[in-house]
Amino acid sequence: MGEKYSKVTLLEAVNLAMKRAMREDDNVIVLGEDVGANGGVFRATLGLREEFGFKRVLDTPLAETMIGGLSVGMAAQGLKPVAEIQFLGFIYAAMEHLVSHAARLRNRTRGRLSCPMVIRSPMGAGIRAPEHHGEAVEAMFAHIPGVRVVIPSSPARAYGLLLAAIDDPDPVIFLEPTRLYRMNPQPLEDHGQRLPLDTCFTLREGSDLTLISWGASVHESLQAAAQLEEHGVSVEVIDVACVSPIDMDTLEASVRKTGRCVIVHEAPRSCAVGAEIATSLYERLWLDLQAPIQRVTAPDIPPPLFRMEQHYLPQVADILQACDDALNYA
Amino acid sequence: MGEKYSKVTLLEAVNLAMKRAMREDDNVIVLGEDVGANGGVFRATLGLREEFGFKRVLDTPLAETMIGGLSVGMAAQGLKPVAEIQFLGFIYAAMEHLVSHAARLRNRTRGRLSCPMVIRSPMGAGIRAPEHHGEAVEAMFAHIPGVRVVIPSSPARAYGLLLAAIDDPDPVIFLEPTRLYRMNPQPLEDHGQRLPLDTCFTLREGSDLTLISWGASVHESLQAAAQLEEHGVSVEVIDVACVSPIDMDTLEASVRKTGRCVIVHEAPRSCAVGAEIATSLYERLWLDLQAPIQRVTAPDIPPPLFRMEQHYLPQVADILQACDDALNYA
Amino acid sequence: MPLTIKVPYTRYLAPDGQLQSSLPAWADDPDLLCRLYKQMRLTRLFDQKAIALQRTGRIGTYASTLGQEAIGVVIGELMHGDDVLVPYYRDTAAQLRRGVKMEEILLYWGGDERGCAFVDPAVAQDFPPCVPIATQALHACGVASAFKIRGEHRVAVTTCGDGATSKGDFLEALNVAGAWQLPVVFVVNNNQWAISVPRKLQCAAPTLAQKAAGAGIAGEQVDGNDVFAVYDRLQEALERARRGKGPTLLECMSYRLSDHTTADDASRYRGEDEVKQAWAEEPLKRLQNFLVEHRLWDEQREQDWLAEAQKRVQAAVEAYETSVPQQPGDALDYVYAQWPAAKADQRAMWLERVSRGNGEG
Amino acid sequence: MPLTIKVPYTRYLAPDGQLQSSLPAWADDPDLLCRLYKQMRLTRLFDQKAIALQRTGRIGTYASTLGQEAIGVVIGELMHGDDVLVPYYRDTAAQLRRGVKMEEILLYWGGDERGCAFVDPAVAQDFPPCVPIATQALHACGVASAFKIRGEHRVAVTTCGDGATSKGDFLEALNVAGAWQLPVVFVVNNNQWAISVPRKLQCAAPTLAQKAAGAGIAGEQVDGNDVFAVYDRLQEALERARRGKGPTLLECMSYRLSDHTTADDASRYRGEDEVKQAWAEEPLKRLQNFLVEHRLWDEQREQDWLAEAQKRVQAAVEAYETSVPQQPGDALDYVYAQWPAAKADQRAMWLERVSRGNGEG
Ligand SMILES: Cc1ncc(C[n+]2csc(CCOP(=O)(O)OP(=O)(O)O)c2C)c(N)n1
Ligand SMILES: Cc1ncc(C[n+]2csc(CCOP(=O)(O)OP(=O)(O)O)c2C)c(N)n1
Ligand SMILES: [Mg+2]
Ligand SMILES: [Mg+2]
Repeated sequence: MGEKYSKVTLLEAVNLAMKRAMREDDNVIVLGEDVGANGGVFRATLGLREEFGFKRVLDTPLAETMIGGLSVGMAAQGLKPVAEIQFLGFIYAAMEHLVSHAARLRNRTRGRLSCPMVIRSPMGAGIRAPEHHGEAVEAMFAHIPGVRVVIPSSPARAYGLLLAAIDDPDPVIFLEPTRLYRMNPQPLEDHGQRLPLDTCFTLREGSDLTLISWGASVHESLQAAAQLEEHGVSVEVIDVACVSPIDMDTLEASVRKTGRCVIVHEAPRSCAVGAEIATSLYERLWLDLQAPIQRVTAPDIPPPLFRMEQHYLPQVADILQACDDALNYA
Repeated sequence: MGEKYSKVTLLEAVNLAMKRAMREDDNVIVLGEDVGANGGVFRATLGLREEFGFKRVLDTPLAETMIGGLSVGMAAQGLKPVAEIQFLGFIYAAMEHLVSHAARLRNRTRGRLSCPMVIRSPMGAGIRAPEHHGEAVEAMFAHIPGVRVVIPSSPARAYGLLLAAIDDPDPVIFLEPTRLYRMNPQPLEDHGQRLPLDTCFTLREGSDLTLISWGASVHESLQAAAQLEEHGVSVEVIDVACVSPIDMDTLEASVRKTGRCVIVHEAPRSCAVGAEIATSLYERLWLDLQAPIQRVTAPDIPPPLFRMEQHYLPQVADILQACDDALNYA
Repeated sequence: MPLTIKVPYTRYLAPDGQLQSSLPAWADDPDLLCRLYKQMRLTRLFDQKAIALQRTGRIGTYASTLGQEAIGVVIGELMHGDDVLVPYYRDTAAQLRRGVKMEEILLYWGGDERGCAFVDPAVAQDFPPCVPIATQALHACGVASAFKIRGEHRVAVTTCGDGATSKGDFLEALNVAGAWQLPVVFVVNNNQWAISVPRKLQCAAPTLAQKAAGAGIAGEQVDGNDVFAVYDRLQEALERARRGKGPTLLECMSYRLSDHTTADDASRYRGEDEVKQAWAEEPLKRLQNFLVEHRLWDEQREQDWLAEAQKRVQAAVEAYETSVPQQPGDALDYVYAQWPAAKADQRAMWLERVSRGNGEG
Repeated sequence: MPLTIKVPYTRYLAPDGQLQSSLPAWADDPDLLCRLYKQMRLTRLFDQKAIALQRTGRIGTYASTLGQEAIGVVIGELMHGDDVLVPYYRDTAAQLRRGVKMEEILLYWGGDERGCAFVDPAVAQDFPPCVPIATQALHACGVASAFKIRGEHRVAVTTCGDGATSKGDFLEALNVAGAWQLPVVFVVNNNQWAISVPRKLQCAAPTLAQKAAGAGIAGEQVDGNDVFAVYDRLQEALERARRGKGPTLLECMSYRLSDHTTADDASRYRGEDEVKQAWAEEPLKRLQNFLVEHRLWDEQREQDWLAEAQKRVQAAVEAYETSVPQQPGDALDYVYAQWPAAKADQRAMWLERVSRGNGEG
């Protein structure tokens, strides 16, 4: 039994998960820019330095390639590094280490070495932040065999999934929607229970249409579902949560039931995770779909500066329009 | 009228295109590792140093981040850099400059500055090369708004598309299938004619099924089509060539006609370009498809060392199997 | 058998405004000195206004340049019109002096891309502020390569913070600048902090200037709060670069008197004493003391200039706040030279979405 | 006001095998010296065999270590059993001495992942050869961080070429090694060429060792073809690291007598004279001359050892050529600790595809 909190934000849940993991296992260490004295620019690592000291909470020099490479070396030695990339827009310099090393060390050595590391990073737009602070490029990582890509959309899922990610024997890219960091605090018990890294979460059951989403867009999806309910439309809402590998069985079962599907994500449309899910659903449900799958996404443009970001992000109205199209498809 | 050659490989076509572009426009310069005295590790830049000198054919220090960043700065100044990344597996360090700068400089400055650069890189497996020399990660780039991604699969297309890529006012990632570099030489006239960067190429017309591919897999697709022909099946083969943006109109028209479609690519399956094409086809052709679209791809594993690479790459037999599935779908 | 290294350090003006050594000949120019001072004062006024605008929600996050005005103003003063500035995000001082408009800087931090359109032809080729740390150093090398390839006598000047010197981009840039003897000057604004990471945790070397050694280029330190020192050494670096004699790394020792940005709270990680000490060494007061002592400046001129500066800032704020809204299509129209026909459906989707009226415009 | 720097350089044995200065005490150990020589000879024999196997299509591309045996052999000799080697792709010499099996090295270059499984427990924690240039330097820092965090007295040793010193990874690694005072030693195998790019085009600095200055760590040069010099300086660097006194960058001056790899033709870009000169300075003959002169070695011992070495190499080739084929499932089974249930269909697809009998297995 762990401590019970009545109001925990997603950000605090991330913090609680790291604290617990570090208490449970001395091999868990945290590194990144400003994670120590400052507790992270969002305060996700608040209090870790005080509790676990300089040796386990490491402020790095300013170099993302280095953060990626160091983590690989640490993980190969049996540590469990949890590295923070300050914003997802700054992860690109670490790409070579993620693709060419973290994702491959186990395979390359036939299991002799492995890479149990977690890269945490805030993702997504919607907080009026400066340029490069609003990226949602999970698709790039979801295309890398050998890593897992996890995106929580509630405090409870952030907590349980991050604990599982830290446990996982392979590299996990853990993306935290900044727009949700301080939204909707919820009761949470710090019980240490892990959530599975290979299942979707059905947030709402329904029979007429399946809304599939992940990250911050889950919230607009839930709102859209609530509005449709008022009009007598029963919508199932699923948070994919783990966008690689994807639990297609759960998605398939839902859409088999409803026959209609709308996918909502914040990333630009082309070659995003939505296309993979749609294709896999078509492959599995060719005869059961009642209408083509709709995608509600950002357009294929870089995240605009913040004056335009509300348009860039899928809104409830956009989702409702797509649901309409799916429901009224002749 | 340009010189006529009776036998030109894809590699030589790339070389001819660069030479012509450099003759036509002093702003075109070539840079990269070993592109000068050595003429490139594959010899794509052979003779350029001799003809255009040290100022326009630049051997860089060994640093891909730098190659990406330098190119952005040069391009902003009105040069047209054609940078070589020695193998696609070494491009990751340049990612930040591609995503955050090359793709955005025009947008960021409302058109005041722009980035007319080309990154050329050999891609794909199948030549028994060492680790990291067989990547096919075009999907990562196809997800970046603001760049174009072009993959030629014949000498003529390499020639015409590379010239167009160099002309293009925006950044182009130009990926050359190493497996095709020295395969099937063809007659070519060095006439300087550009090919469009936004259309697919229909290589073979047919009425029963559409085979969609790009890169080296186009060749196995053509072979499969020829074999099916012998069994009385008429297959249309389309080389997508520009995987971002994708000319969906041509693909749609073909599949509307044939009603059946198989997509073949060498990249791992999940979140690859094949998923985007399939989803878009389903969106456009919901009522016209006679069978679910089949994907023939690599599995979601890192490119294996070369003993396994023949299994990793889609083979004619795999394509035939998928065509069978599509044709016999009840 | 240790490696040994010696890095030059230049300072003319002590923190109290007294001369430590006699000034070089170029400094015997009252107009220049007053111009530098006035520009620093104007910059600070604008900077404070920007923070105020952020506090009231009229712009977004802003990175203050408080206490580092000398570096940027001298950069802007010394660069030629056809040189190219490749700045980072804390370069309000240099940008203003180069010709970027105050309202453009506000637009940029206010979330509007037009802030980097730079209407003044004087800055038509300058780069916009760069957010991904240190990447701009390589762009500057690319710009400098273009100058060199075309045989032009122009210089690219790029700036970055102390934290940025740890990132590969910066180090790769020094190396290629040396290998190719590029006409580029790297100005490091060593303000002692990279958000919460102090300079000494960033790097074990006693100076950042010595990173030049590994690239075989010139490197030196100056007191970045002493306009004389910055001017003198930057002038020489620019001339050397312009004459084809190679690049320089100039480490300017300064201090970030502000929070990292308006989104930061520096009191979380640094002590008051340190900041208080730094206020005693800041560049504006230092130069003012010198000018007053040498009767080049007085209270009346100060008041007159403050009034004038105030007016300019106010006019810029008004221009910013009354700027016409962006067109919805703008978000797509500059992604490519021409929006691709293959994505025509996305344009339609976008315009429909905007017309649905989500959020602000 | 130029920055000044001085980098130590160590050499005991001149190219002709004559001593330039008196040897340190540790060198008064005939067994050690003969062991080093024998290992270098064995390495060269194996290296030549590997090239022959490539020429006849029995392995793929191979990167020869011809002429650079002293560096790797000394690394392998001096490292402790529980130290960790984080090598690059031209480290056959160090790997063999550490305990990697010859047949494993052949498997690796022969396109079989089992070549990096390293069955000998002595090398269970060593990294496999690293192909993406300079990335390994950061892995070594991560390994060294683990040692430091756990309070272990172990050292990570990482190697790279001269070209690799231009890449951000290498430079970021030096910096963090200094900032955190990590127990890591960076050995640069400066063989004067990065494929076709000569050392002087790679970097304008007169030495690569001085890149240490920018990171505030120890840096020095040695004659990398002189086992005494490499041994002496590496020993000190390892001890310093082990005692928590910080990292070292050791630049070993050598020469790549071979082509870059078997896929390269060095005659395209470098002159014969240079290579001829380098042959006169190569490490094996140099040490042999010394040993013979000091009556520690003779023709008989040479022949005996050659026969023994030949036998070992031959046995390895046989082991390599008779190794059982990989299982098809191997290609998937190590991607994750457990192949994800969500991708079960892909496993089926893969096994079906392999059973269709495409290509080689
Ligand atoms: C690649 C990258 N990583 C992280 C960040 C987040 N970030 C913004 S400013 C900053 C610190 C920069 O410090 P310094 O270089 O000293 O410049 P200063 O802001 O102090 O002037 C960090 C880590 C970023 N913008 N880019
Ligand atoms: C990131 C990366 N870029 C390019 C290459 C291709 N490449 C392989 S070896 C090499 C030259 C390396 O030279 P150096 O570091 O001097 O090592 P050497 O091979 O001479 O020992 C290059 C460019 C690579 N392997 N990795
Ligand atoms: Mg700073
Ligand atoms: Mg070399």
